[in-house]
Amino acid sequence: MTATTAIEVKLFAGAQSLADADVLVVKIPHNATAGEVLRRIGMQCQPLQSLLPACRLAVNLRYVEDDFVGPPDASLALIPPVSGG
Amino acid sequence: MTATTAIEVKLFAGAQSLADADVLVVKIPHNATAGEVLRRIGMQCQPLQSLLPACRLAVNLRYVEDDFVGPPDASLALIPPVSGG
Amino acid sequence: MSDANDASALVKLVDEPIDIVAISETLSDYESGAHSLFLGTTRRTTQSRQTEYLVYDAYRPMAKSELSRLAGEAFERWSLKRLVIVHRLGRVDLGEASIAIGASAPHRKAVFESIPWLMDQIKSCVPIWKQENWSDGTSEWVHP
Amino acid sequence: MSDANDASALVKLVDEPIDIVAISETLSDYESGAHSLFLGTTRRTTQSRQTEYLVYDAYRPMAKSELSRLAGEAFERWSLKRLVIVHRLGRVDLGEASIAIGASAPHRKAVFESIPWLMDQIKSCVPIWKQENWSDGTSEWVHP
Repeated sequence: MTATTAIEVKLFAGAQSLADADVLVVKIPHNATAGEVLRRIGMQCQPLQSLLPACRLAVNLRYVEDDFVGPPDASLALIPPVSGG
Repeated sequence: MTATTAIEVKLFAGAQSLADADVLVVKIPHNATAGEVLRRIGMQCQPLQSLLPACRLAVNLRYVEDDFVGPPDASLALIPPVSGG
Repeated sequence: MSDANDASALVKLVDEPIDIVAISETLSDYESGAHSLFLGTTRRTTQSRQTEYLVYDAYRPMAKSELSRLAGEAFERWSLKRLVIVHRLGRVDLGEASIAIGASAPHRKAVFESIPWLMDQIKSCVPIWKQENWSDGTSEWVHP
Repeated sequence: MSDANDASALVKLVDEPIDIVAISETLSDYESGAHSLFLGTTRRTTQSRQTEYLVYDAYRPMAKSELSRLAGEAFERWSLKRLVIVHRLGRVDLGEASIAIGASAPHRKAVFESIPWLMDQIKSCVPIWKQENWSDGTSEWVHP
Protein backbone atom coordinates (compact mmCIF):
# COMPACT_ATOMS: atom_id res chain seq x y z
CA MET A 1 0.00 0.00 0.00
CA THR A 2 1.35 3.42 -1.07
CA ALA A 3 1.12 6.34 1.32
CA THR A 4 -0.91 9.20 -0.18
CA THR A 5 -1.17 12.85 0.63
CA ALA A 6 -3.74 15.54 -0.28
CA ILE A 7 -2.49 18.58 -2.17
CA GLU A 8 -4.16 21.75 -3.38
CA VAL A 9 -3.91 22.73 -7.04
CA LYS A 10 -4.96 26.22 -8.12
CA LEU A 11 -7.24 26.42 -11.16
CA PHE A 12 -7.70 29.29 -13.63
CA ALA A 13 -9.82 30.43 -16.57
CA GLY A 14 -11.34 27.53 -18.51
CA ALA A 15 -10.07 24.98 -15.98
CA GLN A 16 -11.77 26.90 -13.19
CA SER A 17 -15.03 26.98 -15.20
CA LEU A 18 -14.91 23.27 -16.05
CA ALA A 19 -14.16 22.19 -12.47
CA ASP A 20 -16.43 24.88 -11.04
CA ALA A 21 -13.75 25.55 -8.41
CA ASP A 22 -10.66 27.71 -8.07
CA VAL A 23 -8.79 25.14 -6.02
CA LEU A 24 -8.82 21.39 -6.47
CA VAL A 25 -7.81 18.99 -3.69
CA VAL A 26 -6.08 15.96 -5.18
CA LYS A 27 -4.81 12.79 -3.50
CA ILE A 28 -1.37 11.82 -4.74
CA PRO A 29 1.31 9.32 -3.69
CA HIS A 30 4.21 10.75 -1.69
CA ASN A 31 6.95 12.09 -3.94
CA ALA A 32 4.68 11.99 -7.00
CA THR A 33 6.13 13.45 -10.20
CA ALA A 34 4.41 16.36 -11.97
CA GLY A 35 3.22 13.92 -14.63
CA GLU A 36 1.61 11.77 -11.95
CA VAL A 37 -0.07 14.83 -10.41
CA LEU A 38 -1.59 15.75 -13.80
CA ARG A 39 -2.82 12.19 -14.27
CA ARG A 40 -4.46 12.20 -10.80
CA ILE A 41 -6.12 15.52 -11.53
CA GLY A 42 -7.77 13.96 -14.58
CA MET A 43 -8.84 10.86 -12.61
CA GLN A 44 -10.27 12.83 -9.70
CA CYS A 45 -11.91 15.63 -11.70
CA GLN A 46 -13.52 14.22 -14.84
CA PRO A 47 -14.66 17.62 -16.28
CA LEU A 48 -11.01 18.68 -16.63
CA GLN A 49 -10.02 15.73 -18.82
CA SER A 50 -10.67 17.45 -22.15
CA LEU A 51 -8.51 20.47 -21.31
CA LEU A 52 -5.81 18.60 -19.39
CA PRO A 53 -3.60 17.46 -22.32
CA ALA A 54 -3.00 21.14 -23.18
CA CYS A 55 -2.23 22.15 -19.58
CA ARG A 56 1.11 22.56 -17.83
CA LEU A 57 1.81 22.21 -14.13
CA ALA A 58 3.49 25.07 -12.29
CA VAL A 59 5.30 24.42 -9.01
CA ASN A 60 6.29 27.42 -6.91
CA LEU A 61 5.55 29.82 -9.81
CA ARG A 62 7.58 27.89 -12.40
CA TYR A 63 6.64 25.49 -15.16
CA VAL A 64 7.99 22.03 -14.50
CA GLU A 65 8.66 18.95 -16.63
CA ASP A 66 6.71 15.69 -16.18
CA ASP A 67 9.49 14.04 -14.16
CA PHE A 68 9.81 16.91 -11.67
CA VAL A 69 9.21 16.16 -8.01
CA GLY A 70 8.38 19.19 -5.90
CA PRO A 71 9.02 19.76 -2.19
CA PRO A 72 6.17 18.71 0.18
CA ASP A 73 4.99 22.28 0.80
CA ALA A 74 5.10 23.34 -2.86
CA SER A 75 2.49 25.66 -4.32
CA LEU A 76 0.85 23.95 -7.32
CA ALA A 77 -1.15 25.44 -10.17
CA LEU A 78 -2.70 23.99 -13.30
CA ILE A 79 -1.92 26.31 -16.23
CA PRO A 80 -4.22 25.96 -19.26
CA PRO A 81 -3.02 27.46 -22.58
CA VAL A 82 -2.46 31.17 -21.97
CA SER A 83 -4.07 34.01 -23.93
CA GLY A 84 -2.83 37.26 -22.44
CA GLY A 85 -1.39 40.19 -24.35
CA MET B 1 28.08 74.67 -81.76
CA THR B 2 25.47 73.29 -79.29
CA ALA B 3 22.72 75.60 -78.03
CA THR B 4 22.89 75.91 -74.24
CA THR B 5 20.41 76.99 -71.64
CA ALA B 6 20.77 78.10 -68.03
CA ILE B 7 18.91 76.10 -65.38
CA GLU B 8 18.57 76.46 -61.64
CA VAL B 9 19.39 73.54 -59.38
CA LYS B 10 18.37 73.63 -55.71
CA LEU B 11 21.05 72.69 -53.19
CA PHE B 12 20.65 71.30 -49.67
CA ALA B 13 22.61 70.43 -46.54
CA GLY B 14 26.26 69.58 -47.26
CA ALA B 15 25.92 70.54 -50.92
CA GLN B 16 24.58 73.94 -49.89
CA SER B 17 27.53 74.40 -47.50
CA LEU B 18 30.13 73.33 -50.07
CA ALA B 19 28.76 75.58 -52.82
CA ASP B 20 27.91 78.34 -50.34
CA ALA B 21 24.61 78.81 -52.17
CA ASP B 22 21.11 77.33 -52.03
CA VAL B 23 20.59 77.56 -55.78
CA LEU B 24 23.16 76.90 -58.47
CA VAL B 25 22.76 78.24 -62.01
CA VAL B 26 24.21 75.74 -64.48
CA LYS B 27 24.61 75.99 -68.25
CA ILE B 28 23.56 72.80 -69.99
CA PRO B 29 22.90 71.75 -73.60
CA HIS B 30 19.24 71.67 -74.65
CA ASN B 31 17.64 68.33 -73.84
CA ALA B 32 20.51 67.33 -71.56
CA THR B 33 20.09 64.07 -69.66
CA ALA B 34 20.16 63.99 -65.86
CA GLY B 35 23.65 62.43 -66.07
CA GLU B 36 24.83 65.34 -68.19
CA VAL B 37 23.33 67.83 -65.74
CA LEU B 38 25.23 66.20 -62.84
CA ARG B 39 28.47 66.30 -64.87
CA ARG B 40 27.98 70.00 -65.64
CA ILE B 41 27.29 70.77 -62.00
CA GLY B 42 30.68 69.25 -61.14
CA MET B 43 32.43 71.19 -63.93
CA GLN B 44 30.86 74.51 -63.04
CA CYS B 45 31.04 74.21 -59.25
CA GLN B 46 34.35 72.64 -58.22
CA PRO B 47 33.60 72.50 -54.45
CA LEU B 48 30.74 70.07 -55.12
CA GLN B 49 32.91 67.51 -56.90
CA SER B 50 33.73 65.46 -53.81
CA LEU B 51 30.08 65.03 -52.79
CA LEU B 52 28.64 64.69 -56.29
CA PRO B 53 29.22 60.95 -56.88
CA ALA B 54 26.93 60.22 -53.90
CA CYS B 55 24.20 62.65 -55.05
CA ARG B 56 21.03 61.99 -57.00
CA LEU B 57 19.14 64.42 -59.19
CA ALA B 58 15.47 65.07 -58.53
CA VAL B 59 13.26 66.45 -61.29
CA ASN B 60 9.83 67.74 -60.35
CA LEU B 61 10.10 66.14 -56.86
CA ARG B 62 11.13 62.69 -58.12
CA TYR B 63 14.45 60.91 -58.35
CA VAL B 64 15.44 60.29 -61.96
CA GLU B 65 17.86 57.94 -63.70
CA ASP B 66 20.94 59.22 -65.55
CA ASP B 67 19.29 58.94 -68.97
CA PHE B 68 16.20 60.93 -67.97
CA VAL B 69 15.45 64.12 -69.91
CA GLY B 70 13.18 66.55 -68.09
CA PRO B 71 10.77 69.08 -69.59
CA PRO B 72 12.20 72.60 -70.18
CA ASP B 73 10.48 74.14 -67.16
CA ALA B 74 11.35 71.29 -64.76
CA SER B 75 12.23 71.97 -61.14
CA LEU B 76 15.68 70.47 -60.40
CA ALA B 77 17.29 69.62 -57.10
CA LEU B 78 20.59 68.01 -56.16
CA ILE B 79 19.94 65.45 -53.42
CA PRO B 80 22.97 64.46 -51.33
CA PRO B 81 22.73 61.27 -49.21
CA VAL B 82 19.79 61.71 -46.87
CA SER B 83 19.94 61.44 -43.07
CA GLY B 84 16.45 62.12 -41.78
CA GLY B 85 14.55 60.00 -39.29
CA MET C 1 12.93 63.61 -19.16
CA SER C 2 15.31 61.70 -16.99
CA ASP C 3 19.02 62.33 -17.18
CA ALA C 4 19.79 59.31 -15.02
CA ASN C 5 22.41 56.87 -16.18
CA ASP C 6 20.84 53.71 -14.92
CA ALA C 7 19.10 51.28 -17.20
CA SER C 8 15.91 49.81 -15.77
CA ALA C 9 13.00 47.47 -16.42
CA LEU C 10 9.57 47.83 -14.86
CA VAL C 11 6.81 45.20 -14.80
CA LYS C 12 3.27 45.76 -13.53
CA LEU C 13 -0.14 44.11 -13.37
CA VAL C 14 -2.91 46.71 -12.99
CA ASP C 15 -6.66 46.58 -12.44
CA GLU C 16 -7.42 49.99 -13.92
CA PRO C 17 -6.80 51.64 -17.31
CA ILE C 18 -3.11 51.69 -18.29
CA ASP C 19 -1.48 55.11 -17.88
CA ILE C 20 0.14 55.59 -21.29
CA VAL C 21 1.58 59.02 -20.50
CA ALA C 22 3.38 57.69 -17.43
CA ILE C 23 4.93 54.93 -19.53
CA SER C 24 6.10 57.42 -22.19
CA GLU C 25 7.77 59.49 -19.50
CA THR C 26 9.48 56.44 -18.04
CA LEU C 27 11.04 55.71 -21.44
CA SER C 28 12.76 59.09 -21.77
CA ASP C 29 16.51 58.81 -21.74
CA TYR C 30 19.22 61.02 -23.23
CA GLU C 31 21.24 58.02 -24.38
CA SER C 32 18.31 56.56 -26.31
CA GLY C 33 17.65 57.59 -29.89
CA ALA C 34 14.80 55.10 -30.30
CA HIS C 35 11.62 54.78 -28.26
CA SER C 36 8.73 52.51 -29.02
CA LEU C 37 5.41 51.94 -27.35
CA PHE C 38 3.14 49.05 -28.28
CA LEU C 39 -0.47 48.76 -27.14
CA GLY C 40 -2.65 45.70 -27.47
CA THR C 41 -6.29 46.80 -27.34
CA THR C 42 -9.71 45.20 -27.32
CA ARG C 43 -10.72 44.84 -30.97
CA ARG C 44 -14.39 44.78 -31.96
CA THR C 45 -14.37 42.19 -34.74
CA THR C 46 -12.86 38.68 -34.64
CA GLN C 47 -13.62 36.81 -37.84
CA SER C 48 -17.28 37.77 -38.15
CA ARG C 49 -18.11 37.94 -34.44
CA GLN C 50 -18.41 41.13 -32.39
CA THR C 51 -16.70 41.48 -29.03
CA GLU C 52 -18.53 43.43 -26.34
CA TYR C 53 -15.59 43.43 -23.91
CA LEU C 54 -12.78 41.22 -22.69
CA VAL C 55 -11.97 40.03 -19.18
CA TYR C 56 -8.40 39.07 -18.26
CA ASP C 57 -7.51 36.79 -15.38
CA ALA C 58 -4.04 35.84 -14.19
CA TYR C 59 -2.15 33.68 -11.78
CA ARG C 60 -0.77 36.94 -10.46
CA PRO C 61 2.43 36.01 -8.62
CA MET C 62 3.54 33.72 -11.43
CA ALA C 63 2.53 36.17 -14.17
CA LYS C 64 4.58 38.85 -12.47
CA SER C 65 7.52 36.48 -12.10
CA GLU C 66 7.36 35.32 -15.74
CA LEU C 67 7.06 38.91 -17.00
CA SER C 68 10.07 39.92 -14.92
CA ARG C 69 12.07 37.00 -16.26
CA LEU C 70 11.20 37.94 -19.87
CA ALA C 71 11.89 41.62 -19.23
CA GLY C 72 15.32 40.78 -17.83
CA GLU C 73 16.11 38.57 -20.79
CA ALA C 74 15.08 41.23 -23.34
CA PHE C 75 16.91 43.90 -21.41
CA GLU C 76 20.19 42.00 -21.58
CA ARG C 77 19.83 40.64 -25.07
CA TRP C 78 19.07 43.98 -26.73
CA SER C 79 20.93 46.30 -24.32
CA LEU C 80 17.80 48.32 -23.68
CA LYS C 81 17.95 51.53 -21.66
CA ARG C 82 14.37 51.39 -20.41
CA LEU C 83 11.68 48.74 -20.57
CA VAL C 84 8.12 48.86 -19.25
CA ILE C 85 5.59 46.05 -19.45
CA VAL C 86 2.11 46.65 -18.05
CA HIS C 87 -0.74 44.13 -18.32
CA ARG C 88 -4.23 45.09 -17.29
CA LEU C 89 -6.52 42.53 -15.62
CA GLY C 90 -10.30 42.43 -15.23
CA ARG C 91 -12.71 43.93 -17.74
CA VAL C 92 -11.19 45.76 -20.73
CA ASP C 93 -13.67 47.57 -22.97
CA LEU C 94 -13.45 48.12 -26.74
CA GLY C 95 -10.49 50.26 -27.75
CA GLU C 96 -8.88 50.08 -24.31
CA ALA C 97 -5.40 48.63 -23.82
CA SER C 98 -4.89 45.27 -22.12
CA ILE C 99 -1.12 45.43 -22.56
CA ALA C 100 1.48 48.12 -23.05
CA ILE C 101 5.14 47.46 -23.79
CA GLY C 102 7.48 50.40 -24.03
CA ALA C 103 11.19 50.24 -24.74
CA SER C 104 14.00 52.67 -25.40
CA ALA C 105 17.51 52.03 -26.66
CA PRO C 106 20.36 53.87 -28.33
CA HIS C 107 19.40 52.47 -31.77
CA ARG C 108 16.07 51.50 -33.30
CA LYS C 109 16.92 47.87 -34.13
CA ALA C 110 16.82 47.01 -30.40
CA VAL C 111 13.29 48.30 -29.87
CA PHE C 112 12.02 46.94 -33.19
CA GLU C 113 13.21 43.44 -32.30
CA SER C 114 12.63 43.25 -28.56
CA ILE C 115 8.96 44.29 -28.41
CA PRO C 116 7.70 41.70 -30.95
CA TRP C 117 9.81 39.05 -29.19
CA LEU C 118 8.30 40.00 -25.84
CA MET C 119 4.76 39.84 -27.23
CA ASP C 120 5.40 36.36 -28.67
CA GLN C 121 6.83 35.17 -25.37
CA ILE C 122 4.02 36.70 -23.31
CA LYS C 123 1.44 35.00 -25.51
CA SER C 124 3.10 31.64 -25.04
CA CYS C 125 4.15 31.47 -21.41
CA VAL C 126 2.76 34.14 -19.09
CA PRO C 127 -0.21 32.76 -17.08
CA ILE C 128 -2.79 35.34 -18.13
CA TRP C 129 -6.07 34.41 -19.80
CA LYS C 130 -8.58 36.27 -21.92
CA GLN C 131 -12.31 35.74 -21.71
CA GLU C 132 -14.22 36.80 -24.81
CA ASN C 133 -17.55 38.39 -24.02
CA TRP C 134 -19.43 38.46 -27.30
CA SER C 135 -22.13 40.92 -28.28
CA ASP C 136 -24.68 38.06 -28.31
CA GLY C 137 -24.23 37.72 -24.52
CA THR C 138 -22.19 34.52 -24.55
CA SER C 139 -18.68 34.29 -23.14
CA GLU C 140 -15.75 31.89 -23.29
CA TRP C 141 -12.20 31.58 -22.03
CA VAL C 142 -9.69 31.59 -24.85
CA HIS C 143 -7.27 28.64 -24.75
CA PRO C 144 -5.46 28.69 -28.08
CA MET D 1 -11.52 57.22 -29.64
CA SER D 2 -12.87 57.28 -33.14
CA ASP D 3 -15.59 54.92 -34.23
CA ALA D 4 -15.20 55.87 -37.88
CA ASN D 5 -14.88 53.13 -40.43
CA ASP D 6 -12.43 54.77 -42.77
CA ALA D 7 -8.77 53.86 -42.90
CA SER D 8 -6.43 56.82 -43.25
CA ALA D 9 -2.79 57.90 -43.50
CA LEU D 10 -1.49 61.26 -42.35
CA VAL D 11 1.89 62.79 -43.21
CA LYS D 12 3.27 66.02 -41.76
CA LEU D 13 6.43 68.11 -41.59
CA VAL D 14 6.43 70.35 -38.52
CA ASP D 15 8.70 73.10 -37.18
CA GLU D 16 7.72 72.71 -33.53
CA PRO D 17 7.79 69.81 -31.03
CA ILE D 18 5.82 66.78 -32.21
CA ASP D 19 2.47 66.39 -30.47
CA ILE D 20 2.62 62.77 -29.29
CA VAL D 21 -0.78 62.80 -27.60
CA ALA D 22 -2.48 63.96 -30.80
CA ILE D 23 -0.85 61.11 -32.71
CA SER D 24 -1.96 58.55 -30.13
CA GLU D 25 -5.51 59.79 -30.43
CA THR D 26 -5.38 59.59 -34.22
CA LEU D 27 -4.42 55.91 -33.99
CA SER D 28 -7.48 54.88 -31.98
CA ASP D 29 -9.73 52.55 -33.87
CA TYR D 30 -12.20 49.91 -32.69
CA GLU D 31 -11.14 47.50 -35.42
CA SER D 32 -7.48 47.68 -34.41
CA GLY D 33 -6.10 45.37 -31.72
CA ALA D 34 -2.53 46.60 -32.22
CA HIS D 35 -1.18 50.14 -31.95
CA SER D 36 2.44 51.14 -32.10
CA LEU D 37 4.21 54.45 -31.81
CA PHE D 38 7.87 54.86 -32.64
CA LEU D 39 9.88 57.98 -31.76
CA GLY D 40 13.33 58.82 -33.05
CA THR D 41 14.94 61.27 -30.63
CA THR D 42 18.15 63.26 -30.36
CA ARG D 43 20.65 61.01 -28.58
CA ARG D 44 23.50 62.49 -26.58
CA THR D 45 26.32 60.09 -27.39
CA THR D 46 27.48 58.93 -30.84
CA GLN D 47 30.55 56.75 -30.54
CA SER D 48 32.44 58.84 -28.02
CA ARG D 49 31.24 62.27 -29.15
CA GLN D 50 28.55 64.32 -27.43
CA THR D 51 25.74 65.93 -29.38
CA GLU D 52 24.52 69.33 -28.22
CA TYR D 53 21.53 69.43 -30.60
CA LEU D 54 20.54 68.43 -34.12
CA VAL D 55 19.19 70.56 -36.95
CA TYR D 56 17.08 68.99 -39.68
CA ASP D 57 16.64 70.49 -43.13
CA ALA D 58 14.45 69.18 -45.95
CA TYR D 59 13.52 69.71 -49.53
CA ARG D 60 10.02 70.16 -48.19
CA PRO D 61 7.70 69.53 -51.16
CA MET D 62 9.66 66.45 -52.20
CA ALA D 63 10.01 65.15 -48.62
CA LYS D 64 6.24 65.46 -48.21
CA SER D 65 5.65 63.71 -51.52
CA GLU D 66 8.10 60.86 -50.75
CA LEU D 67 6.62 60.38 -47.26
CA SER D 68 3.12 60.23 -48.74
CA ARG D 69 4.21 57.69 -51.32
CA LEU D 70 5.80 55.50 -48.61
CA ALA D 71 2.79 55.88 -46.32
CA GLY D 72 0.48 54.79 -49.13
CA GLU D 73 2.64 51.78 -49.89
CA ALA D 74 2.81 50.67 -46.23
CA PHE D 75 -0.90 51.26 -45.82
CA GLU D 76 -1.78 48.95 -48.69
CA ARG D 77 0.84 46.33 -48.04
CA TRP D 78 0.00 45.78 -44.36
CA SER D 79 -3.71 46.72 -44.45
CA LEU D 80 -3.22 49.32 -41.75
CA LYS D 81 -6.20 51.07 -40.22
CA ARG D 82 -4.33 54.26 -39.28
CA LEU D 83 -0.89 55.57 -40.08
CA VAL D 84 0.74 58.82 -38.99
CA ILE D 85 4.22 59.99 -39.95
CA VAL D 86 5.47 63.29 -38.56
CA HIS D 87 9.00 64.63 -39.14
CA ARG D 88 10.20 67.68 -37.29
CA LEU D 89 12.54 70.19 -39.02
CA GLY D 90 14.87 72.82 -37.58
CA ARG D 91 16.61 72.48 -34.22
CA VAL D 92 15.82 69.38 -32.15
CA ASP D 93 17.29 69.31 -28.66
CA LEU D 94 18.47 66.28 -26.67
CA GLY D 95 15.68 63.85 -25.87
CA GLU D 96 13.23 65.52 -28.24
CA ALA D 97 11.67 63.62 -31.13
CA SER D 98 12.66 64.33 -34.72
CA ILE D 99 10.34 61.66 -36.10
CA ALA D 100 7.18 59.91 -34.94
CA ILE D 101 5.57 57.00 -36.74
CA GLY D 102 2.32 55.63 -35.40
CA ALA D 103 0.34 52.75 -36.86
CA SER D 104 -2.68 50.72 -35.92
CA ALA D 105 -3.99 47.51 -37.44
CA PRO D 106 -6.24 44.58 -36.52
CA HIS D 107 -3.22 42.37 -35.68
CA ARG D 108 0.23 43.15 -34.29
CA LYS D 109 2.29 41.68 -37.13
CA ALA D 110 1.23 44.56 -39.38
CA VAL D 111 2.47 47.28 -37.04
CA PHE D 112 5.62 45.35 -36.07
CA GLU D 113 6.62 45.01 -39.73
CA SER D 114 5.45 48.28 -41.27
CA ILE D 115 7.11 50.75 -38.90
CA PRO D 116 10.66 49.33 -39.24
CA TRP D 117 10.17 49.16 -43.02
CA LEU D 118 9.06 52.80 -43.07
CA MET D 119 12.07 53.89 -41.01
CA ASP D 120 14.45 52.08 -43.37
CA GLN D 121 12.79 53.66 -46.40
CA ILE D 122 12.76 57.13 -44.86
CA LYS D 123 16.46 56.87 -44.06
CA SER D 124 17.26 55.91 -47.63
CA CYS D 125 15.08 58.09 -49.82
CA VAL D 126 13.29 60.99 -48.15
CA PRO D 127 15.19 64.26 -48.77
CA ILE D 128 15.72 65.28 -45.15
CA TRP D 129 19.16 65.95 -43.68
CA LYS D 130 20.55 65.99 -40.19
CA GLN D 131 23.20 68.43 -39.02
CA GLU D 132 25.16 67.30 -35.97
CA ASN D 133 25.97 70.11 -33.60
CA TRP D 134 28.60 68.71 -31.26
CA SER D 135 29.25 69.82 -27.72
CA ASP D 136 32.69 71.15 -28.81
CA GLY D 137 30.94 73.79 -30.93
CA THR D 138 31.62 72.21 -34.32
CA SER D 139 28.85 71.13 -36.69
CA GLU D 140 28.52 68.99 -39.80
CA TRP D 141 25.86 67.74 -42.16
CA VAL D 142 25.47 63.98 -42.04
CA HIS D 143 25.68 62.30 -45.46
CA PRO D 144 25.97 58.58 -44.75
